Amino acid sequence: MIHSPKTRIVSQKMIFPGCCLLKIFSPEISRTAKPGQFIQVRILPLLDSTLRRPFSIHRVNREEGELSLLYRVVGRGTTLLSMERENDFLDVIGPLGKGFNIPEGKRKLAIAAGGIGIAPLFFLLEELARSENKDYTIYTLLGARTGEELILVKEITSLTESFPGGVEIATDDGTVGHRGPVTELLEDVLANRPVEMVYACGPHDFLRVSSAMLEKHGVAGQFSIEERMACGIGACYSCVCKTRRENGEQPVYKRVCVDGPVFDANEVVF
Amino acid sequence: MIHSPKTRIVSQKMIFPGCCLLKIFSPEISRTAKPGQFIQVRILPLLDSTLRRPFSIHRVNREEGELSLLYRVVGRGTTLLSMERENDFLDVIGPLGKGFNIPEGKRKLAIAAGGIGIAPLFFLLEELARSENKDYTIYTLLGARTGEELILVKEITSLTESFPGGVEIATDDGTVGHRGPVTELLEDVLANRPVEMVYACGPHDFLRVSSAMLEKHGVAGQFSIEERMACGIGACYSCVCKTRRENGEQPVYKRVCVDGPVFDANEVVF
Amino acid sequence: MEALNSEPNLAVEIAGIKFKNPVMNASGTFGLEKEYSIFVNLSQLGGVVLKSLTLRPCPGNPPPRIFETASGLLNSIGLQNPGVENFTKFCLPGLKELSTNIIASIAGGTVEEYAAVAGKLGESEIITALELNISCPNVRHGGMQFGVSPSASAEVVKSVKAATGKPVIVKLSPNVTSIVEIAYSVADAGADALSMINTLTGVAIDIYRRRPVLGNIKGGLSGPAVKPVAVRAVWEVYREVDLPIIGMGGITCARDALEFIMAGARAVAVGTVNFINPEATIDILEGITLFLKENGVKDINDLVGVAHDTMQGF
Amino acid sequence: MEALNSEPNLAVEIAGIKFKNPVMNASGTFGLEKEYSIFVNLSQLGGVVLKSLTLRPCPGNPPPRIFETASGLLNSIGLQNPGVENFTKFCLPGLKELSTNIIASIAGGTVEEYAAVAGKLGESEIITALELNISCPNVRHGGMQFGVSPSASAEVVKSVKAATGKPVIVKLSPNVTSIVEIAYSVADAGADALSMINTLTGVAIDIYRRRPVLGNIKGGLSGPAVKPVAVRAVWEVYREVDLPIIGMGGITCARDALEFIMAGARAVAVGTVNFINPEATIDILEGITLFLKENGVKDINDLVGVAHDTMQGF
Ligand SMILES: Cc1cc2nc3c(=O)[nH]c(=O)nc-3n(C[C@H](O)[C@H](O)[C@H](O)COP(=O)(O)OP(=O)(O)OC[C@H]3O[C@@H](n4cnc5c(N)ncnc54)[C@H](O)[C@@H]3O)c2cc1C
Ligand SMILES: Cc1cc2nc3c(=O)[nH]c(=O)nc-3n(C[C@H](O)[C@H](O)[C@H](O)COP(=O)(O)OP(=O)(O)OC[C@H]3O[C@@H](n4cnc5c(N)ncnc54)[C@H](O)[C@@H]3O)c2cc1C
Ligand SMILES: Cc1cc2nc3c(=O)[nH]c(=O)nc-3n(C[C@H](O)[C@H](O)[C@H](O)COP(=O)(O)O)c2cc1C
Ligand SMILES: Cc1cc2nc3c(=O)[nH]c(=O)nc-3n(C[C@H](O)[C@H](O)[C@H](O)COP(=O)(O)O)c2cc1C
Ligand code: FES
Ligand code: FES
Repeated sequence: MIHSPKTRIVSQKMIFPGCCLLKIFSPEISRTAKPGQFIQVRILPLLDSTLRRPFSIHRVNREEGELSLLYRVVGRGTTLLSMERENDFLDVIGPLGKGFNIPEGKRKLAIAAGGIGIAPLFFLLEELARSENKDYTIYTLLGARTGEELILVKEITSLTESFPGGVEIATDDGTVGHRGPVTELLEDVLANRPVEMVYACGPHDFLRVSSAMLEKHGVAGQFSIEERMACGIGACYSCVCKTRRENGEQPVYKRVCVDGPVFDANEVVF
Repeated sequence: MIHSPKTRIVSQKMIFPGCCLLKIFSPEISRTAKPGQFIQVRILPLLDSTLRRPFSIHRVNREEGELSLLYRVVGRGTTLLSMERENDFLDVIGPLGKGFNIPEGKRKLAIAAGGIGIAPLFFLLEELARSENKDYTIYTLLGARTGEELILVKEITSLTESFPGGVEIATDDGTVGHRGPVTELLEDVLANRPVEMVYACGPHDFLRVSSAMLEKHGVAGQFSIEERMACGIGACYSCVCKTRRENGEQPVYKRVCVDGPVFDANEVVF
Repeated sequence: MEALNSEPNLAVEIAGIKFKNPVMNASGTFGLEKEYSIFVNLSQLGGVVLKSLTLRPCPGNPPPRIFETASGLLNSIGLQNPGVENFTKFCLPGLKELSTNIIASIAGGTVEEYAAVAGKLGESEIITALELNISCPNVRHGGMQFGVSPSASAEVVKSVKAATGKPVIVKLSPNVTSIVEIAYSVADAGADALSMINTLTGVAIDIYRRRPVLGNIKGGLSGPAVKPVAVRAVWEVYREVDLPIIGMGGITCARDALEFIMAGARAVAVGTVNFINPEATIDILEGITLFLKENGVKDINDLVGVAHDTMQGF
Repeated sequence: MEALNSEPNLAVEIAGIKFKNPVMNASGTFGLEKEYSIFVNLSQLGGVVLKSLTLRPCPGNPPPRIFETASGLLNSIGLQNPGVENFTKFCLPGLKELSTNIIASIAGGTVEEYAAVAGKLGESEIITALELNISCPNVRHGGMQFGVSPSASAEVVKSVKAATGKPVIVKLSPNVTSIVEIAYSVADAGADALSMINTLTGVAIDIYRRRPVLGNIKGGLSGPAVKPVAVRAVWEVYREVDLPIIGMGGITCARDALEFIMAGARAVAVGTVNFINPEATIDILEGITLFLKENGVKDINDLVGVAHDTMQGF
């Protein structure tokens, strides 16, 4: 884990209104990062701001020492971040947190992304595609509000085409794929395919509904959770989410930044 | 008086390290501005800041509708201002305050500037040079810490060359002109020339010493005073300086922004 | 989307006075005359609040009187004003032409002084209500502010109520252990409405000169920095005391104003931000109107204190 | 310019403890272990202050627990911690290798709880001093904070002093009418030093969800926004109470730290800014050293309270 106050921006582009792809040069982070981990970015022009902003690592190019973030412009911090340009410098800390893991023996996977939730899952797909072992089945389910906001469908399709499974799409307005929430695709997959592990990231409600489905079908899952963060390294207890304990004891608040951001789906109390 | 949130920057250049000349396009302000008046500039990138910064109007080009500021980079606001570029926009209010006046019958003038204090006095010299009436004598005294920080000597020399008097220079380190404070030049002029009115602007101590000299020699003066400002229009009473009253009553605090920034030298209690 | 087309109601009633909308300026930031009319049509505001007045002319504090802090402003103006008589003679007549509520703010060093100023101002038809600035040093009690003592605050209110028939708004200080206790006390004493918050006491040091920055050493902190403290004050008092609240402290935009309203304020006052954006009051008024329309809210009163509704358990 | 070459003295003494320099972190921002040692060599600091500990494990408040405000941070962590026994077993041993003062912070809902935690921690050689976080709800008094009552604060101090021989630093809350009154009271009760300030209570409203942002409604405001209030607290207490002060509240750089020192603090603690610049403590230490050298100050102690010197009249 490093703090690097002068990380160079390799490129930044807005891939559709309100969604940016930012590539930075950080050999150290790209070398060690695992899918599901994140970095904490200081928003320098925010003079009156106190907090860094957390972003999942979206993809990694270890040869070039580069990594990318994929983010939505939702507020002040992301607006200012979207104005940074090639060769500007960013102050970043990372890689942080616990990422996804692929347990031994689990081979039939589903990847479910709600909107910008695809950011860390893309990195996971990249790693699966890069792995020696190719006997995975991967069902990839992508949700968006509308067709125009669908991101990276082509790349994902080519990343996953060597695996059985396939890519399915749901949009709220039905402009592309299934009309309705991506959870309906998930329900379908869980009901009709022999899925062993579901990786999911997306809005709170999406995860809540998905979690209930997994429980119903008795399928394991790993969810990437978001919470407001301060330190990002486990010191301040700002970023907690409520988690179950196995022996029926009271739930406890775990820190998303170090105990997550990836949690077992059945651990999180939504 | 106008509030113009989108005033275009025509040019900005650093004329020596830490001193900038900023030209803006504002026909309304340049048309009505008088020497000694100022504008209030909003420093936009200062998100965590509440106050505008006041700057004297340094020169005016009424034909082009332009006016210039001459300022020193001394803190956060001026640093950010110095980073603005041609065609950026500034939010300004002005012209504000009471400027210098040239009383009927006073013809023998001295202009004494300490450092950046030349900013408003230059505009006064411009107006004198532009005036129909040319029978002024003008002694111009310029002070700076060192020769490198002397500003506009050439322009001032040519502005004033049609008047009797002349330009004299003092630097603290003696690199150019008299070695010592510019007040020593003033003392000399007051003692040896028939000066009727002294216009001065500069650091607090410079004005304090000058004020005592004027009193000693019984010469009238008009001083441009600086104080921290909030509203800039007389509403908040933030910007006061202590002033004498004629009838021996208690001094009162007057507002620099509307009762000044130019005060009679003998009115200000230093 | 019918609501998008119909104009929402912005009028609120406080202490029996009708305000055409809930946006006014905060005392001390718009002067004693129509200074800000060069920027805003003052008659469009729900009310105009004057700078605090004292019985006799008040010289104010030595400069420097202001200092900028992170998202805040420290000020120690020290109530400089020409006194109530000069005000009545020279400033008041000019205010007559404004068609909005004119609220005069009263300050004093003794209970009697408050009452005397209130008595004088109470005679004017131009003034709709009086706001009591009780964050003034009580000269009979070693300079401790009236506003930090429940009993001294109540005394001021009682004496003012006895001196005038005008509605009385009491402006609370946040520099107290329990703002609710003070609010209760002035409510009992007859206050018709509450406004909050006045400034938080602060100090800044000039490390190069090794002395406090302000001529008066201590100043009052205002601006965005204090907003969470101000919203908290409104939140607490709204739950406990049955008087209308005018909320202020760090409001810069319509969203900020709506925070105060949802926390329980029936109107808001806008102070420090006027110095950076002199049209802030009008911008905020327009922003509130837009928010109501976009969210289908027909009446601003429906939002007053609405943030408490979901919080019954607390 | 001889002073430019000789190293100035940075060591200060507080409550009989020697601090190699006056810079430490503020409680709750560096955790209970060596979390920040990935960024700073903790042994270079004057002291490391731990997150507040309670007798039993404490679950903390529901999220969201933080919210960013203008130049500030609202937090309502709610003292989540594993309890003093788990701390002693699992965290304390790892702190042994640090060669600096370790200050444990104690919180509790009753006087007895404070004493019990102090008793347990007092046994450890690793801990140099105890800081009492008295901004905790007093469960026997309807949840009113200990720190806002002079008598309740004094009781906590007395019981802790009885339970341990370690030096006791009392951390004052700014949410009071008179911080000097509380300071007097805890000084009388035997406090060895004071630290100030803890957070200011604040609320923020999410206007789109029409409810408070924080799960716990109220939170504590920290960061640059509160600095003027914090410097004022140090200023006032320094003049009245004869105990060493550790100053904090909004420190982001050496200049800020020097403001506190000149206002009367003998040491400073750095909180919120660590989240944005994790090396802030070291940067501040270096900045102070530079300032001393550039200004020919041979001993940091010469600057403690120096801003009062020119202010005799006040
Ligand atoms: C581990 C982690 C990984 C994340 N990865 C990504 C990513 O890959 N791409 C992406 O677009 N976003 C991601 N986020 C969310 C991202 O951090 C927020 O969108 C961002 O901080 C908003 O900053 P802002 O200043 O623009 O918004 P603000 O003005 O602060 O707030 C705007 C909105 O964003 C929400 N928000 C603010 N901070 C957070 C936060 N820390 N977590 C969640 N929501 C927040 C607020 O509730 C509000 O609704 C991640 C969050 C976490 C915790
Ligand atoms: C009527 C008037 C006209 C002025 N004209 C000019 C001008 O033509 N050229 C020029 O360079 N400067 C001028 N000044 C001073 C200028 O306003 C300040 O230098 C500027 O505001 C500093 O802003 P900052 O954010 O960079 O400094 P800060 O970081 O705020 O402070 C840095 C230093 O500047 C001083 N300062 C801050 N604000 C003021 C202020 N309002 N007045 C005086 N000193 C201040 C502070 O005491 C401090 O020492 C004028 C001031 C006034 C009141
Ligand atoms: C320069 C200045 C002068 C003020 N003068 C007064 C005053 O005379 N009477 C008063 O009750 N409050 C006065 N206040 C306090 C404001 O009315 C308001 O309560 C406070 O500033 C918080 O609001 P804000 O953050 O929007 O400024 C003054 C504030 C400022 C900044
Ligand atoms: C996230 C967070 C957690 C805190 N936890 C504690 C705590 O456990 N005990 C305590 O005494 N103070 C706690 N504080 C208060 C700080 O120690 C400090 O007094 C306050 O934040 C002001 O300093 P700052 O502005 O530098 O942060 C906490 C502050 C923050 C921001
Ligand atoms: S952000 Fe500090 S513990 Fe997670
Ligand atoms: S700056 Fe407001 S009165 Fe001068």
